[in-house]
Amino acid sequence: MKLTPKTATLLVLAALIALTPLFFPSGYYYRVGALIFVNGLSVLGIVILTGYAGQVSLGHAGFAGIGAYACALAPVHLGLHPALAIVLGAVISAIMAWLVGRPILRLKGYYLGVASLGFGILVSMVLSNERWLTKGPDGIEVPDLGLRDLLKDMGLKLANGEFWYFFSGICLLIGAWLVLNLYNSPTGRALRALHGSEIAARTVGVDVAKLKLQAFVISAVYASVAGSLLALMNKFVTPDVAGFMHSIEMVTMAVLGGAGSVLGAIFGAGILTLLPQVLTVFAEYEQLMLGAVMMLVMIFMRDGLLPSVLRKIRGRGE
Amino acid sequence: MKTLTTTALGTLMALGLATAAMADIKIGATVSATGPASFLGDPEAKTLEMLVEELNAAGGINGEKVELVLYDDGGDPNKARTFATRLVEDDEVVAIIGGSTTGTTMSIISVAEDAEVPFISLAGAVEIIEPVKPFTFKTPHTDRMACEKIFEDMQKRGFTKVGMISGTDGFGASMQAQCKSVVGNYGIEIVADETYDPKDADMTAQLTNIKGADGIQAVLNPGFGQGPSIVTRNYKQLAIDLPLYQSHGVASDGFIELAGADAAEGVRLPGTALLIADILPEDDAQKPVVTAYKAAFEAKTGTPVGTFGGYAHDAFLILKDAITRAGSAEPAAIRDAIEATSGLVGTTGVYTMSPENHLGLDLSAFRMLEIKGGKWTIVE
Amino acid sequence: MSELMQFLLSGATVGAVYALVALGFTIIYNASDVVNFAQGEFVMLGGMTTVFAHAAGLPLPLAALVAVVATSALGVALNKLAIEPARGAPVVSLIIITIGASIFIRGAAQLVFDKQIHRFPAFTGDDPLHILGATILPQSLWVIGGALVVFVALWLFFTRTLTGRAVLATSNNRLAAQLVGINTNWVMTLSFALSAGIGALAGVLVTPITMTSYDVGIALALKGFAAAMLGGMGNPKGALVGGILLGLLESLTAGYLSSTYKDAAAFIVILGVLFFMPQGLFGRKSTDRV
Amino acid sequence: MSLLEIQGLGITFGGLRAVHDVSFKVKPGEIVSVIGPNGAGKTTLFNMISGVYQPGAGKVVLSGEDVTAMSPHLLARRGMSRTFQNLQIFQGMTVLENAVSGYHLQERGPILADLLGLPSSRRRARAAEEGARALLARVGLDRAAEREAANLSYGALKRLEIARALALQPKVLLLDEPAAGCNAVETEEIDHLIAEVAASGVAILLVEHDMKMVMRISNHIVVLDHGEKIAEGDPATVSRDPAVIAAYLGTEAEHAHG
Repeated sequence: MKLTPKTATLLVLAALIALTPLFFPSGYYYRVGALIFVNGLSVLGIVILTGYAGQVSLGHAGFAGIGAYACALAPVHLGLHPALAIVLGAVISAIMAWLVGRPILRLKGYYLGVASLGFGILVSMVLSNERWLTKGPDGIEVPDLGLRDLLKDMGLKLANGEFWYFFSGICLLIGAWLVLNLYNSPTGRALRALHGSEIAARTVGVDVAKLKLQAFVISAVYASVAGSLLALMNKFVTPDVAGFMHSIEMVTMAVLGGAGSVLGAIFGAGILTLLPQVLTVFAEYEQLMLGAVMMLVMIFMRDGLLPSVLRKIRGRGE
Repeated sequence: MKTLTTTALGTLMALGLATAAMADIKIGATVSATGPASFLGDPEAKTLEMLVEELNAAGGINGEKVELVLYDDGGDPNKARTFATRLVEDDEVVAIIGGSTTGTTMSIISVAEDAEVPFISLAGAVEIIEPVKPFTFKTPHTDRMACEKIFEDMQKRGFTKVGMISGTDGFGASMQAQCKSVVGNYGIEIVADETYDPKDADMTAQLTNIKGADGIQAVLNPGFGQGPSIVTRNYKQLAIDLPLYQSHGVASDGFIELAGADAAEGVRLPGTALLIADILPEDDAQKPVVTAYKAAFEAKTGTPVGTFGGYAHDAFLILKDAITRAGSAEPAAIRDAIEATSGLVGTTGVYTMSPENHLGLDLSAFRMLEIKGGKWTIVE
Repeated sequence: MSELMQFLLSGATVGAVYALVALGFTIIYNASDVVNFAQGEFVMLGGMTTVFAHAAGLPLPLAALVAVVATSALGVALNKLAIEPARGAPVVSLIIITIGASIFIRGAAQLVFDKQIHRFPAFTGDDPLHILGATILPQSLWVIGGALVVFVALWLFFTRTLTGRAVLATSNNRLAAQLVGINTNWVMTLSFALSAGIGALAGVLVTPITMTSYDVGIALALKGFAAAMLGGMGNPKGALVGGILLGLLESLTAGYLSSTYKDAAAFIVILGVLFFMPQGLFGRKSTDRV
Repeated sequence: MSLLEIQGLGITFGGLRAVHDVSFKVKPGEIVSVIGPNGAGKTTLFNMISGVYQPGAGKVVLSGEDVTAMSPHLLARRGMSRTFQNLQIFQGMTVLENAVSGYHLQERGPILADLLGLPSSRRRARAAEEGARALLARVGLDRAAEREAANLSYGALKRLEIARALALQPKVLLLDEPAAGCNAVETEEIDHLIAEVAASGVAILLVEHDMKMVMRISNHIVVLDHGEKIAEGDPATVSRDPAVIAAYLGTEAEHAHG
C-alpha cells in the first residue's frame, strides 16, 4: 500500500513519542516532552486557523485560559470530574469562539489581530480580577486528573512525569489525526481556498463567513483542551495562561515551524519549548536569542523551519 | 557592547569553573531574574551568586564546596515548574530556593513535595505555608503580616476610615485581599477601594475618587514596581493631605529616588532592618548581618540593596545553617534541620521555625518606617 | 465638576502618550503596510538612553538628542535588516518579525542598561498647575504639546512636502510610486527613522511621568496599536484621536465605573467601533480589486 | 425567456460614476459580450453582477429572482459562476486541488465528518476529484494536475480558472477576459470551449479585448463607454454603429487599416 502523507506524518509522530524516552537520562525529560506535546496540541488549532484558513489571531490564549480554569473550578464548584471539566472547558470555549468570532472574523489582517487581542486581554483580565472565583493573579490549584491512579489500579505504574508524557502524547496524536483528516477533505480544501483567494472562494460557493467561524471554533477547542491539560499537569494555573505573550507564543510556534503542515507546527512547538531549556547557561542572552531566532526564521525561511529544511534536503537529493 | 563582551566572557568563565571544580553540595534555585517580576528576581539571583562565592571562598559548609544551579523562570509559573523538575530530577539538588512570586512558588511546591526536597520560597502569600507542607518553607513576611503592621500603626494614630489603591499584579492583588480580610480586627473600615494596572501612567482618576471618599483619614497603596512611585507623585500633585502608607513591596532607596524626596515626605511603610542598616542602634541583633550584606551587595552590584535580595540572603542563610547543623547534605536531614531553625538572625528578621510554623517570623521583624527629608527613619 | 475635569486631564495625559506611540505606528504602516510591534521599544530606548546618557554626565537636552538620534539609527537598522528582506511576507510573519525585534531589543536593553526602574527630572518642575479645580503636572503639558506638535508636523509633512507625498504615494501603490521615480527604499528608510525618532521623543517626554525600565515597551506598544487601530491605521488624525480617546475612556471608566475594568472598557469600545467601522474611525475604505 | 436580466445597474466610487444605468438580457445558450475601451466599467459591471460590489442602483435578476447585491456564494448556489480578469488562483494548492475546489457545492458536507475522516467525507472528495480530472482534461491541463498552480503559465492559469468555474455546472457563466495572455492556438481552444459550453445551454457573459474572438462567437454585444451603454445588438450591427466606431472600434479600425 502506498504511504499517504497523512499516514507518514502520524507514523513519524507516533515513533517519536514512543521511542525518544529510550534516550531520556532523567525524569525531567518526560516533563519537557509533555510540555512539547501540550504546546503542540494548542498549535494544531493554529494550523487550522492560520495555516489552512490564513486568519490571524492574537488572542487564542484566552481559550487556553478558559480550558485551564474550567479544570480548576468545575471540579470544586460543580463537583465535576476533571476529565469532564476538560469537555466543559472545550464547550465553553467553542461557544465563546462562536459568539466572538461572528463579529470579528469580518475584519481582516491587523484589524482581526487587534480584535482577537482584545478578546484575549478581556479573558485574562477577568481571570485576574474576579478573585472570589479565580483567586486572582497568584493563581489557583487544580485537582488531579486521577487517570494515573486508575492506571495504577489496573496494574500500570507510571511516574507522574511519565504518565503526562504518554497521555499528552496520545492526545497530540489524536489531535494531529483530526487536523490531517481535514487537510484533504472538502472543508479543508475550502479553508485553504479562502486563504488563497477569498473572493474566488466565494464565487465557487464557499460560505466564507461560516467557514472562518468553524475554523475559529475548532482552533479555540484545541487551545482550550491544551490549556486544560497544562493546568492538570501542573496542578496549578495562573492567569498568565491567557496572557498576550502566550497568544504570541502559540502563533510563533506554529508559524516558525511551518503553520501549513502538522509536523512543522509541532516541530515549532518543540523548538520554542526547548529553547529556554537549552539556553539556561546563557540565561542573560535568552531574550536576545529568542528574538533573533524569530526574526531570522521568518526572514529566511518564510514557510517555516521544517518545510524549508525538508525542501533543502530534497533539493540536494535530486 | 563592552558590557556584552564582559558578560559573555564572565559566563564562559563561570561555566569553565563550574565544570572544573566538582562541587559536593548542589543547591538549586529558580527565580524571576527577567520578566515582569525581575526587580524581585534580579537582586535575588545576584545575592545568591554572591553568597555562594563568599561561602566557597571561606571554605564551604562542613568543608564541602557548594554549587549553585540557578535558573531564570521569567516569572512564568509553567517554566518555574519545569525548572524545579529539572533541579530535582536532572541536577539532583539537595534543596531549592526560589519562586520569586507566589504564582511561581505555588507551581513549584508540588514538585518539591513529591520529590521530598526542601524548598524555601521567596514569595509573600500566606497560602504557601498555610496549611503547613512538610518540605515547603519561606523567608518573607506574609502579606497579611504587612497589613497587620500597617493597620496597627493606623489604629495607634486613631484612624478608622481609610482608602486603598492597589496594583492589579499578583503582589498588589494578594495584599489587597489580605488587608481587606484582617482590617476588621483593627476597627478600621475601608471606604474607598481602587486599583491600577502596574503599567499605568497616571493614577489621578483613582486618587480623585479616594480623595472624595467620605471621612477618609489615610490611604494605603499595596503594590510594587513603578506604580507606587507614580501614585505617590500623583498624591502630591492632587495635594491630598492624608497620611500615605506604602507596602514592603517598595521598601528600597530606589522608591525615594523615583517618587522624589519631596513627594515621598511622610510616607510610611513596614520595612526591614536592611533599609535602615546605618541608623540601627549598635545593640540591635540584626545590625551586623544587615550591615555586612548591604556592604557586600552594594560593592558587588553597584545598586542599592533592597528587601527582596534580603529574602534570598535569608533563605541561603537558613539553608547553610541547616546543612551545618545537620552535618549532612541529605534532603530529609536538611528538612528536619530547617524545621529546627531557632533564633537565626537574618536581614528580614529573626527566624525560629517549628513543625507548625514554616516561616518563623513575627510582626516584630517589621519596623514601621517613615520617609523624612529623603531618608528612612524609624517610627517609635 | 472639578472631578470630571481631573478625569479629563488624567485621560488627556495618558491619551497623549498613546497618541505619540500610535503616530509612530502610522508612519511605518503608511510606508510599508507593516504594523511595527517594536514601536514600544523605541519609546523605551528613548527613555533609557536619555537616563544613561544623562547619568554619564551629558546635560539633559543633549542626552535626549543623543537618545532620539541613536533610536532613529536603530529604526533604520531594523528596516534594513529585518523589514526590507521580508518584503511581501504575510501579515502573520510580519507580526512575528516585529515582535521578535521587540523581544530582541528588550533583551539587548537589559544587558546594555540594567533592569532597574529609572526616571529623570521633569523639564519644568513638578509644581502642579490648577485648572478649574483640577491639577495637571507641567510635564503632562509637555507630553500633550509634544503629541500635538508631532501631529501637526506630520500632517504638514504628508500634505505639503514632496517627500511626504512620496511616502503616501508609496503606501497607496508601491509599484506606481517606483514608476514615477520615487525611491521607495529611501522612503522606507526615512519612515523608520522618523517613526523611531518620534517613539524616542515620546520616551523622553513621558519618562518623568511614567518612569522607564527595559520592559515598558510591550505594554505601550499594545496600547498604541489599539489606539492606532481605533482611529484607523495609517491616518495621523486617527492616531491622535484614537490615542486621546483611549486615554479618556480609561480615566473616565476608572473615575465613574471601575478602575479594575478600565482597560476592559477600552477594548470593548474598540471591538464595538470595529464592528460598525471595520477600518476604524478614520481608516481608508478598501475595495477588493479583482 | 431570459436567464439573466440586468436592469439599470449603476455604481459610483467617491462621487465618480463608474457604471450608470446599464441594462441588457442574456438567454440560455446565448453568448453576450460586453466590450468597450479601457476603463469603460466592464469589470466593475461584472463585479456588481457577481455580488462582489454592491450596486448603487438597479437590479440583477437571475431566473426570475431578484439577486441584486447577493453574496457571491449564494449566487453560486443559484447557478452563477465567474472567472477573474487578474487571476484569482488558490495559491499554495495544486492544479487539481484548484479544480476540485470548484466542486465545493457538491462535495461539501458536515465539518465533523471531514474532521473524523468518515467514509462519507472521502466519498464526496473522491467524486469531486474524478469530476475535476475530467474537467482538466477538457481544458488540456490533465498532465499538469499534480503541479503547484502557482508555477503554471498565465495562459494555463486562465484555462484553470475556466475549469474551476465550469466545475460549478453553472447556468450563467461570467468570463472576464478569458483569452488575455493566451497565444493564438490557446485562444482558439478557449474559443471552442466557450462555444461548446454555450451549446450545452449555459448563458455566457463575456468581457474580452480580442475583437476577432468577440465578433466570431458572440450572439449579442453590449458596448460600454464611460460607464454607460452606448450601443447593443448583434456583431454586425454593433460594428457598424457610428457611436461605437467613434468611441472604440474607430481607434481599433484605424490601427487595423493604418
